[in-house]
This record gives sequence, C-alpha cells and structure tokens, in this order.
Amino acid sequence: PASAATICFAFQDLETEFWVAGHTAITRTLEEAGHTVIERNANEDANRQLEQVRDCIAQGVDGIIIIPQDGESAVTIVNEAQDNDVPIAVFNRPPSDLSKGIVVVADNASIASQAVDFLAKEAIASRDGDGKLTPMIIVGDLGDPNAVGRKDGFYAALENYPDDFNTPIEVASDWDAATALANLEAAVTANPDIDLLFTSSDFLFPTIRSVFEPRGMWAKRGEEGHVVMGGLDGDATACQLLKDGYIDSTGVQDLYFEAEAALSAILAAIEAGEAQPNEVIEDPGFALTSANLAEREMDMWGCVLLSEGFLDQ
Amino acid sequence: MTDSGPRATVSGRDEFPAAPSVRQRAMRLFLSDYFVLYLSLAYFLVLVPFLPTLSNPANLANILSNMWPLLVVAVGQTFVLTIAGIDLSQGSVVGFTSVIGAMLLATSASPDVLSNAPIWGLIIDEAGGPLANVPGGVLVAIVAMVAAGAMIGAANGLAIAHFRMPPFMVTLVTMIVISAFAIFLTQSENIRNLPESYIQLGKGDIVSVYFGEQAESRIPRRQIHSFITYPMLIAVSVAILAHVLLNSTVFGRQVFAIGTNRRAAEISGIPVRRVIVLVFTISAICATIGALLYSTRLEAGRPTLGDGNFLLDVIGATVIGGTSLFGGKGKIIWTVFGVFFFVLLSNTLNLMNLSSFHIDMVKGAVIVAAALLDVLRTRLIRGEAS
Amino acid sequence: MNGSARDRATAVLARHGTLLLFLLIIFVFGTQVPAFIGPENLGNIIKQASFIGIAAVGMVFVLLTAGIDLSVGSVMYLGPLIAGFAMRDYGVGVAGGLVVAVAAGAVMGSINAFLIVVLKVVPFIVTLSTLFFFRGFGAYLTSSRQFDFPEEIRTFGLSSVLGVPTPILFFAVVALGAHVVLSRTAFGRQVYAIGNDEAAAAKAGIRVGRVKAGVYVTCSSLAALAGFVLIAQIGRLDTGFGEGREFDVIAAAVLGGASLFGGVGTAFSAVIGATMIQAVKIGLVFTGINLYLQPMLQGLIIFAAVFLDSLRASRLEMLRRRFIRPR
Amino acid sequence: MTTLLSFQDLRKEYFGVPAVRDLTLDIRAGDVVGVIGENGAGKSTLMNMVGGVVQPTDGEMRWQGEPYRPRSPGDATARGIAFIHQELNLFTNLTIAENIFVDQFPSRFGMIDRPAMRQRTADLLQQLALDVSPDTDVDSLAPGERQLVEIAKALHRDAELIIFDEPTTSLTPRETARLFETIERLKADGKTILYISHILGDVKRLSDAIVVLRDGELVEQGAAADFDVPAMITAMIGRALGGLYPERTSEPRDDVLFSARGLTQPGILEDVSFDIRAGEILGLFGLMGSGRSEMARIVFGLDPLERGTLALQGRPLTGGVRQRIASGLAFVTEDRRAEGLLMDAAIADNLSLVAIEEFGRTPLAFLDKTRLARRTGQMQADMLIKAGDIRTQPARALSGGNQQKVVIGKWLMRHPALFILDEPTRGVDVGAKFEIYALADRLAAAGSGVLFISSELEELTGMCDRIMVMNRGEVMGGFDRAAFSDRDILAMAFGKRVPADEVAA
Ligand SMILES: Nc1ncnc2c1ncn2[C@@H]1O[C@H](COP(=O)(O)OP(=O)(O)OP(=O)(O)O)[C@@H](O)[C@H]1O
Ligand SMILES: Nc1ncnc2c1ncn2[C@@H]1O[C@H](COP(=O)(O)OP(=O)(O)OP(=O)(O)O)[C@@H](O)[C@H]1O
Ligand SMILES: [Mg+2]
Ligand SMILES: [Mg+2]
Repeated sequence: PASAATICFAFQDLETEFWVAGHTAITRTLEEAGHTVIERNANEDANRQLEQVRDCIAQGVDGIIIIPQDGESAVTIVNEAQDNDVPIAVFNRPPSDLSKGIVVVADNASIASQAVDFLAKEAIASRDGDGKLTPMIIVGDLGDPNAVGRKDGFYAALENYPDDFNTPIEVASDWDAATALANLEAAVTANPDIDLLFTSSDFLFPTIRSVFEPRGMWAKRGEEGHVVMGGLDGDATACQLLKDGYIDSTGVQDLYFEAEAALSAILAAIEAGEAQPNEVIEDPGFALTSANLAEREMDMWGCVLLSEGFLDQ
Repeated sequence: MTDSGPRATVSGRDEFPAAPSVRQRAMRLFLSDYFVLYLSLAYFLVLVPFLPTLSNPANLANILSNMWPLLVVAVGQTFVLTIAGIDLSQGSVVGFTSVIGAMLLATSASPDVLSNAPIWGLIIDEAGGPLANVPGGVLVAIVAMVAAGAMIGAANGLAIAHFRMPPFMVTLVTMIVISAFAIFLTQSENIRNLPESYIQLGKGDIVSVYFGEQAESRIPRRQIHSFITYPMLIAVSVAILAHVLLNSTVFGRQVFAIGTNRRAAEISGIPVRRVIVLVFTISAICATIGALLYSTRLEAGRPTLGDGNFLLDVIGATVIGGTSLFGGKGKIIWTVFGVFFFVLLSNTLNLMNLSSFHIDMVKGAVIVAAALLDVLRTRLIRGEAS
Repeated sequence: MNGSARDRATAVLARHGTLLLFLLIIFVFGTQVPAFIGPENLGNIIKQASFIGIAAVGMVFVLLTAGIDLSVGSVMYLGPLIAGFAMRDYGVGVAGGLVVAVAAGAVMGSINAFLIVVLKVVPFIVTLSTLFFFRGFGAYLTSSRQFDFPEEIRTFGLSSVLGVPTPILFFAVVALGAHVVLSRTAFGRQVYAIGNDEAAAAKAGIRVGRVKAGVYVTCSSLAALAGFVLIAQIGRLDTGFGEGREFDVIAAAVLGGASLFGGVGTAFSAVIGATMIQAVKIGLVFTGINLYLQPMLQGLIIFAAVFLDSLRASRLEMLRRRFIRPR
Repeated sequence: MTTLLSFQDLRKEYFGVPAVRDLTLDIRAGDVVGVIGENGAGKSTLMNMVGGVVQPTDGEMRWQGEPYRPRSPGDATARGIAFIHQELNLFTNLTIAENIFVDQFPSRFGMIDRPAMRQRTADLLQQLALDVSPDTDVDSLAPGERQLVEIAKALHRDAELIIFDEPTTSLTPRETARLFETIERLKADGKTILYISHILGDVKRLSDAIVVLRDGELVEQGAAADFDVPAMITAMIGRALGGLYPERTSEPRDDVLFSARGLTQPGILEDVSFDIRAGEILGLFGLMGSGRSEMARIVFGLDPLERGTLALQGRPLTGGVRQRIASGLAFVTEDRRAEGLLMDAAIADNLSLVAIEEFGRTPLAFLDKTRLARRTGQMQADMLIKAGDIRTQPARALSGGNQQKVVIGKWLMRHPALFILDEPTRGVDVGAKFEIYALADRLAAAGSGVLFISSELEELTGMCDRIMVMNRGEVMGGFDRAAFSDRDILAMAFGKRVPADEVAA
C-alpha cells in the first residue's frame, strides 16, 4: 500500500476457533502490510461494541472493520462510523440493512441448510427399515442470532423431507461445553435412537464424542453405530474428523475469502479517501462433506489450519 | 469494633509539629467522600501523557456518554445494597423493558425476522407497533416500560419482604425467567425501526461544541462534540432525585435503618416491608430507564441487552464507589464516582491498544489497585482519628 | 391430640422440606418420562451435578465466613489449563495433572486470600478483579485458543470405579471430606464461628486471618478440581469455559441452605442445591419442552424451592421457640 | 502478697477523647477486686486493654513483673487471662462445647476429640449447675444460660486472672448465687478476679478490694471493708445521691388507660388480665423465663396472640407494631444490641428513628433537618446522654448505660401513652438508674402509664404503684404499694398462689 493506515478491528468475541482464526487472519494480514491494528473485544456485548467503536473514532482511526454482535447493532454502528466520515466494513455477520458500509455477508441459515441437506440424504440412504428417522440438533445460545440462523437452516433443510423425519429433538448448549455435555447426555439417554445429529458449532464435537463414545455411537462412516453427523464453522477439528470419517459434513464460511475481501475493500476506500464506501460482498459458503472432501478440502479454512499443524499446537 | 488500624505514635507526631496546611489539605482531599473521584482524576492525569487521545474532546464526550446509562442502573442498585439486598435481575429488566418499548413503538417490522415471535400479529406487525405513529406514543410507551419494570421490581420486593426469601435467590430467579421471557417474546430477534423522537432520548444533543477553525465551510461531524445530551439530562436528574430521596427524606432514613438493623427497625415501627418493596421497585425502574438509554442509542429493542458481565459492572461500580454489600452504608455520589471510575477504566483500556490477550489482566489489576488505595485511605482515617 | 399429630407432620415437612421437594421434582418428571428415573439417568444427574457441585462445596466454605468468591468461573478455566500445560509439556500424566490443577487453584486462592486478609480489600472487589485477571492470564497463555489435552485424560474422565463414574466419585469424596472438615475439625468449626460474628471470633482468640485465608484457598482449589474433572470428560478446554459459572455455583450453595450472610450452611447444602438444579435442567431436557420455555420453567421451579425453604425456615423458627408452659 | 498485674500511666483514647486517663494501679494476686464506676467511666475499656482487645494509646502494663503488651486476645489467653465480656461473645450457631473450645479444640488425628470435649464441658456445666447437654446449640439457650456458658469458658481456661464484666445482668437469683459460690471457690484456689458490676451490694459482698473509676480516672481505691454502698456511690459520681429512688411526684389517676383481658397463647401465656391506670407505674416481676418479655412482645404486636383483647384509652389495640405505636405504645426491649439500636448508625439517627415520620409530611417529602437536629439535640440534653457529636458518633461507641438512654430517648420523641420498659436498668449505673426512675415518674405524672418489667425486686418496690407477679406464663397475683413485701412477692414468683381477694384490682 502507498501509505500505512490505522485500522480499528472490533470483534464481538474470541471464544471459538472460528473467531480466533478470523482474528489471526485479519490482524496478521494488516500488520504484514505495514498497517497499524487497534483491537477491540466486545465480549458479546453490543453496547460495549458501540462504545469501543466510538472510542476508535475518537482516536482518529482511518478505517474500521467490525465483526458485529448482531445485524441490528451493526446498522447503528455503521451509521455511527459513516456519520463521522470513517469508512467501515462489516465482516461475517450481515447488518439487517445491507445498503450501508462494506458488507461481507455469509448466510448462516443457508450454509447450515446445505450441510444438513447432505446429512439428511446420507441418513435416508443408510436407513434400514422404513420408519421415520430421528434428527437431533444442538442449539447455541438463544440470545445469539447466529445460533438462531443455524437452527433455522437446519429446519429448512429437513422440511424438504417431511415423510422421512420425526420432529427434531432440540438440545440447548448455551455455547458452553459443560452445559452441552450435560444436556446432550440427558437427551441421548432419553432418546437412545437418534439417526442424525447437527451441532450448531463445530467446537462442540469433542463434547459430542465424550457422550457418544461410551455408548458406542462414536463410529466411523460405514462402521456399526455410526450416527450421521455434521456441524457448522469448518474448523480444524471438523476437518480432521471429516477425514477420519467420524462426521459427514460441516457448513463452511470461507473465512479467508471474507477476510481478504473485507480488507481489500476497506483499504481501497481509505486509499481513495472515500468516507462512506458501500458495497455488498457475498460469501456463498458451502458444505464440506465426505463426498466433496477431496476436491474442496483446501477451500475450508480449518483444513488449511490443520495442514499447517494447528491441532498439534 | 476492634481498633486494629495503625496508630500514629507520639514521636511520629512530633516530627511534624505543625503540619503544613498544604499537607493537611491534601490529606483532607484524600480522606473525603470524593476519594474515588480524585482517584479517577489522578488515574486520568497519569495516563494522559501516554494516551494523548484520552483528553481529546471527542474522547471526553465518549466517556460522558458511556457513563449515563450505567449510572442510572447503578443508582438503583445503590438503594438495594443499602438495605443489605442485592438485585441480580437488573440486567434482565434492561433487556425485557427494551423489548417492550420497541415492540410498542417500532414503525415497521419485517416478517422475515419476527414472524415466528409470539408478539407477531398480536402486538407488532409489518406496520409496526400499536404506538408507532401515535402522537405522544413515545411517552405512553415509556410509561408502559416503567410500569412493566416496576411490576417486576415489586414482585421481587414482595417475595423478599413478605416471605423472607433471600434477595440473591429471588432476583437470580427473576433474572433467569425475565431474560428467557424477553428472548421468547422476540424469538431471539431484535426489534428495529424505532421512531426518531424515541432515539433522540438516547443519542440526541442539546448543546454541541466545535473546537476547529471558524472559517470552515463544512464542519466534519467528527469534530462536533456532544456536550449536553438527553441521556445526560435524564441520568443527572435521576441521580439528583435519588440523592435527595436517600439523603433528605423520611424514606431515605428508613432505608438506612433497615440496612443497619432490620429487626430494630421493625420494632421501632419502620414499615420495613413497604420500604423493601419500594426499594426493589426503584431498582427495577432505574434499570428500565437504563434500558431506555441503552436501547435507544443502539436503535433497537434487544432481549439480550443486559446480558453477560453487565451486572458485574453495575455492582462493581457501586461497590467500588464505597457502598457496602452488607447494608447501611451507601451514597449516590459514591456511585456516581464509582461509575465514572469504571467507565474511565474501560475507556483507557480501549485506548491503550492492548492486545485482547492482555486486556483482562490489566483490568483486574487496576480494579485491585483502586480498591487498595481505598483501603489505605480507610486506615489513614482511623489513624488520624486515634 | 389431633393438633400434635399435625404438628409432628409439619415438623417432618419443615425439617426435610427441601428433600421432599427434590423427591417431588424427580417424581413429577418421572411420571412424564419414565426413563428419567432410570438408574442411568439418576447417575447422569449426579455426574453432571458434580461439576457445579464440587465448586459449590468450596463456595460453602467462603459463604460460611460471610465472604464471596466471584472468581470461581475463571479458576475453573485457568486451573485445568495450567494442568494441561504441565501434562503436555512436562508429561506429568493425569494424576500429576490433577495435582497441578488443584495446586494452581490453591495458588489462585492464595492470591485472593492475600488481598482479602492481608491487604483487607473486600472479597467482592478482590474476586471481581481476579475474575478478570485469571481469565485474562489464561487468554494470554493460549492466545484465546482452545487447549487440547493429551488423549489419556479422557480415559480418566470417562472411567469408572466399580461401576461408579469417576466424577461422581470425586464429588462424593469432596462432599464427605468437606463435611468432615466442617463438622469435625477445629478449622471447620472456626469457620462457622467467624461467620457468626467475626469480631467475637477475634476476641475469642481465633486466628481469623488464617481461617479466612484457608477458606479462599479451599474454594479455589475445589473450583480448579471441578474444572479439571469436567474437562477430563471432554479433553478440550475452550476459552469461554466456566464463564458466568460463579452465579451457578453460588446459587447451588444458597439453594441448599447456605446463607450469604455467613454462619449457616453445610457441605451437603451444596450437594443438594447442585443436584436439584441439575435434576430440573435434565428433567426439562427429557420432557423435550420448547427451548425458549425451559429457562422460564427452570426459574419457576427454583423459585418454588426457595419459597418452600423460606416457609420451612419460618416454621422451624416457630417450632424452635421455647415454651414456658405445657400446651 | 505479690502484685500480679500493674498499670503504669495507662491511657486509652478514642478519636482523641480519653476513655482511660493515665491510670496507675496494682492488682494483688489472689484478690477479688471490685471495679465500679458510672457508665462510660472506662471500666470495660480498661479490661479490654488487659484482655488484648484494644491497645493502649500510652503507658504500660506489667504482668507478674514482666512488661505486658497483648496484641490480640490470644496473647492474653496465653498468659492466663480469661475475660467474660459485658456483651456476650458466643457463637450462636455452635454448641456449648464448641463455644468453650473454639480457640483450641482438643484433637485426635486432626479431628476434634468430641468425647473429651463433651466430658470436660459436662463437668464445667455441672460446676455451674447448668443442666443442659454440652451439644445444645447456644442459639436455643436463654440469656442467663448463655451468660453461664461464658463463665464456663473462663473456668475451662483455668486462668490466673478472670475478668467478669457485669456477669449477673441476665442471671436468675439462683444462677447468681451459683456464680458467687464459683467465685468463692476460685478465690480459694488462689485465682485473681476482677469483678465489674453496677450492683454495688454484690461488689461489696464479693470483693477484697474496691477500685473506683470516674471519667477514666482512678478516683479511689481501698479495702472493701472500708466502703459501704453510699460511700461507693459518692466515690463514683463525685457527690452523695439523695436516695436510690426519686420521690414519686404523683398518684395514679382513676381512669383505666390500658387493659388486657384473657390473653392466651398456648405454651406461652394463659388467661392474663390486668389494667394500667393513667399515671400508674405497674411493676411486673417474675423469674427469668416466666414470660414477662413474651407478654410485652405480644402486647406490642411482635408475637401472635391466639385469644384475648387489648385496649388502650378505650380503643381496642389491633394490627401490627406500627399501628400500636401510632395508638401510643412504646417498648424498650431487653436486648439493646439486637433489637434496640442501630449500632452502626449515628446516635441522632437512633434517636429520631421512631418519630422520623413526623419530620416529613409524607415519606417522600423533605426531612426538616433543622427541626430534627434541634429535637435530637434536645433529647440528648434531656436524657443526659454522654456522647461526642451525636450526628456522627455511632451508638456502638457509647457505654452501655448511655446506649440504654438512647433507646428510651427514641421512644420519648413520640410522647407515648403506655411505656413498656423491659429490664430498662440492666447494666446501667446508679446515677443513670436514678435518671431512668425519675423519667418513669415524670411520664406517670404526665398521665402516661408505665409497665415496668424487672428482675430486681428492689427497684420495683422502690418505684411502682403496684406490682404484678408472673410465673410460667400466668399472672399469679398482685400487690398494692402498701402491701409490698419482698418475701411474699418472691414466694409468688416461685409459684405460690395468693387468694383472689388479696389481688388488687
Ligand atoms: N469503640 C469505641 N469507640 C469510641 N469510643 C468508645 C469506644 N468504646 C468505648 N468508648 C468510649 O469510652 C468511654 C468508656 O467506655 P467503657 O465502655 O469503658 O465504659 P464502662 O465503664 O464500661 O461503662 P458501662 O458501665 O456502661 O459499661 C465511653 O465514653 C465510651 O463512649
Ligand atoms: N432461665 C430460663 N430458663 C428457661 N427458659 C428461659 C429462661 N430465661 C428465658 N427463657 C426463655 O427465653 C425466652 C425469653 O424469656 P422471657 O424474656 O419471655 O422471660 P422473662 O420472664 O421476660 O424473663 P427475662 O427476664 O429473661 O426476660 C422465653 O422463650 C423463655 O421461655
Ligand atoms: Mg462496660
Ligand atoms: Mg425478659
């Protein structure tokens, strides 16, 4: 770049692999290009995020990238920045009004539904007998719109097979491993015969394994006891499990594409002296499945991390 | 009370036969009610050379604007702590009442987002809430919010006063139930499209200042700084009202009496139950006003508004101000300073550009350091006295 | 003598009200879904309650002295994390890891204790700041990344002894141990004395500072142990682990009968409180009620428990009154 | 005999105000030393320094000839000093045995050796004739019993020096006698005893030597034989007191002010009826635990009443405490610390507590702070409350007698019609007692009624127009002033019924 810029990077949280990877991708790329990065972690509090962005503006940054807590607060924050003539890009979670700011959108619901659609087909294909199948979903924190989007995607996918599935069993996780462990164990005890499991986030796979393993439900594809299983995020663990055959699909947001797109758009705007750049960049996302693993593996950020030895730390 | 503070020895006194008045005055400053304020200012002055942005007008305006909503909520908590209670439900009241206000006032709503919610079609639809374009609707909605908040507070108070249930458990349950109910009402969604007059309450300026050249033809927005805002007026009025209530009314005396010794207060004819109910109601109403400020500045009704660490901020700011968790000791100005300290702390942490991997450590250390100074001060007061 | 029969009935109800409510909850859920009262699920309830339960036992110590410890959630995270580093980088093995976790907890407890006892900062503020500090330290160590434990930890976490899952075993040992300490040792009884009247305790010659320090060390050690036992079942520690758990832990202790104002409560308060809350949560999972409604129902049931308990307390007070003439 | 403990220019200041001034004194080993003085004279403060509870501002103490500077109560205990505090220092959530051993439990393998503890406690309790199990929770003990547990604790230490700070205030006559026997025995064993009390007769009877404090200074000391009660009083207050009781200045009027009919609460009261006339002081005597306080609490609306009616000035008394206060009832409880005072609040706040609503038109109206300050200041003057700035000094920092005056003062702010005084002179010095009596008389003269509950028969016969006696929740009978006889009254208190016609109306 012609000149070094100061970029404020305000994210909502750093608690799962996905966010950590996104955080690393953005900060590292910016720093390597000689820009200064100012980080702000809102700890899942939209109000705090608004305050942090205002502090950034007061500090006189050249541009802002945010991962907002949700679409509604994103609109407010985008307005706040644009009113103060600071270009802003919204990463990963779309504002409910796409007309303002540089917006990189990934549609949680549609990615989830792609992943679940594959699971549904797999489950139907491997069904013995012709009773209805029992699906189960581990739901995230109901206060988190991402969790709700993923849940909606799950239901949308299953709606296409009305005759094949019973009403899904919902298990609350509150995005917390301990809660998920307790609730999933109870749910599996109550309903030992589940045929399909979808977790709203890949970070819960180790928890699922702890519940399934002692019950003989943690098995590879084709082995006795395998439960058709998938998640969403596309992290390194999911990649490993997919390769090992324990799970069947995971919904992927193209993290690196999103980061790249957001960065170049915001830097271009700064360069051009544009204070209110507006642009919508779509990340269609996709489902990495046991079927397309070979050709699309390296499109998934988790697999890239995995190949870099992420899980060996 | 045991006399455990260090005593000034006779020889120690003799070394300063007539203490210089400057030192005495400094001492008095250090020992006064305003201690946390001085502490915050000292903290500010120490950091300014390293963080030049800290003193820039835009940042000062930010600090102030961040103070107001937290202050309003903490004022309510001050009442509760003063009667030796605790109100964990404030955060959920913030979320819940923000939803109430928004669902009444929203000027439109999208079925894509809200059609699953139980309030869809019942209260809100594509054309917005029932008070959407009604003249005076904002006022009615605020009354409804306050009524809803007051009811929750009164319910807390009734359970605590009449059934002698522990405040911690009662308000914890209220927190769980009310926050779940708020999320249920919107099925996790936020309600947008609030009317401009409502949003003004959370963002609107009354007086703004500009420090740049006079000749500029177009003043950039980022150089105009809010000076007096609606939230400031609202919060300052609430604080003054609360201060008067706690300090200069019969009710205030009754609050302190209950916090000091509930049994003796009862026997002396203090209407203990009524006061407890009122105190929890006040706390919830303050939370509601906080909800008004928070939700309007975010321009949405949000069921999750008061989630997470919010409660720790509220109680932490109140306690660091000097209000005791064990009752009988509380002042609104203490809370004002406590909130100022907390907001300043969070602002400076932002400006330090710490990596997010360090920020929590620094935050913890600063809180402890502040508390330590406070302990030192208490010891000095005792030392002076004996 | 109709009156006295009724009195006796109320006496029984009063003394064992919490337990009866607990049984009622189990019964109601059991009639909804019979599998709920199957041995497997009852075992699961206790196993899952052990996480909050072990930490709540520690919290009871603190509450007994009229203190509070908000840092437990962060200790649950940092304790196992340090153990994890020891296991991975120094190969100390699972038993070693367990020791390291508890020791790390003890160190964190000592930090709290130092600030509270020596520097005399109020417990609420101390533990509020260490809540941030300990978690912040963990974030610093891991750069906010999850931590994967060596494989063998899960073998330990999912193991059982004579059919009793290891977490339950730990829970039982901790609860019994705490009960013995609280009821049979000088330290334990002095904890009660301090909670009853700290100034009087000092006048009576109790080393108040030491006892209080011991209480915070115990609480943090047990919180770290609780975290370790849970993480041993999963094998991976996420950055957000334990966040906000301080409220669950305190609630469990208080629901079981411990008072926030000190002097009241037993080790079993924590066991009953934690198990009861877990039973309700799992019961709601079993009945498959809409997720949006579950927390509301959970809150209402806890409310009922607290309400019954307050009735019980006032009944007990009535029964405890001395009468000066025959009735 | 040798000197066990000596004070050299010992001084203690609170907030710059001396409570003990440059006191020099020797205590001989084996003596029982009576320490007397008005409320606030500094007796407890002196003992607190000996017991390591507070540290002297200046001066020094010597113990068996060695310099003695206890930093904590533990230090004092280690030297062989036991201290029974004026305010009880028991842990109500522990058992008797645990309370006795709380700072040093006997242990075996790290566990408390309960059998040993129980055995030792049972022995101690037996010495004091307290017939309860060592495993009883202190919570369920009566005040007198608690006091005995404190004494058992001191006995257990087998201390060289035992300090009793007003040990008899809540003991029954029988328990008191038992305590005196114990003290005699300790003395025979060569122990040294410091005995503080306002019951001067007891002090005279027990002591070998007497020490008199006034305003923190040692004003007189000598052999007990050289003192008689009037001399003690003169030394204490610096002048002779005309008599122990003020002259009654008025007669009861004819109109019935208050009447109770058939008060019955199973297990507590049985068919209690009595009247109080305007201007009358009605004494209520009974042994500890005879139900006097229970009755007072019922009358005041604090405890439930199953049957019976109450009327004040012809209007039935109903509702809760607030309503009864509004109708003109006032109640000075026997438990100052837990129920009477806001210990940590300022004295002025305590004084204004009952009448606070009179200082603002509605609860949310501004307090009239000037009037409030004037009235509380006036009350301090009227009640002769010895304190610094009443707006800042907490009630906790007052001496016992002055605390009691604050409790009475707060009720006077509302000019009550019927004043219930439950043990109002407990722990109060002779001068202050006199003031409280005079106050009761003034109230009566102004037309109020007074229900005076006391365990000191003497003060009842000295002050009352009539005495009513209770035993086990029943009114056994009553005596008119002319018929007062200590023997008959005591006999009735122990349960002897008097034929109905002898009972005054
Ligand atoms: N903690 C304290 N802080 C301030 N002043 C105190 C404190 N304790 C006692 N005083 C003051 O010291 C003086 C002596 O009090 P002390 O308790 O020794 O009196 P006393 O002789 O024991 O009286 P009493 O017979 O009423 O018990 C009193 O004026 C009292 O107000
Ligand atoms: N010496 C005692 N033995 C047994 N019970 C007692 C004794 N003293 C008090 N109690 C009990 O403690 C409570 C308080 O007694 P209460 O005050 O009613 O009796 P009282 O006649 O007023 O005697 P007191 O002089 O102790 O006030 C009552 O429940 C009473 O039964
Ligand atoms: Mg005294
Ligand atoms: Mg009594």
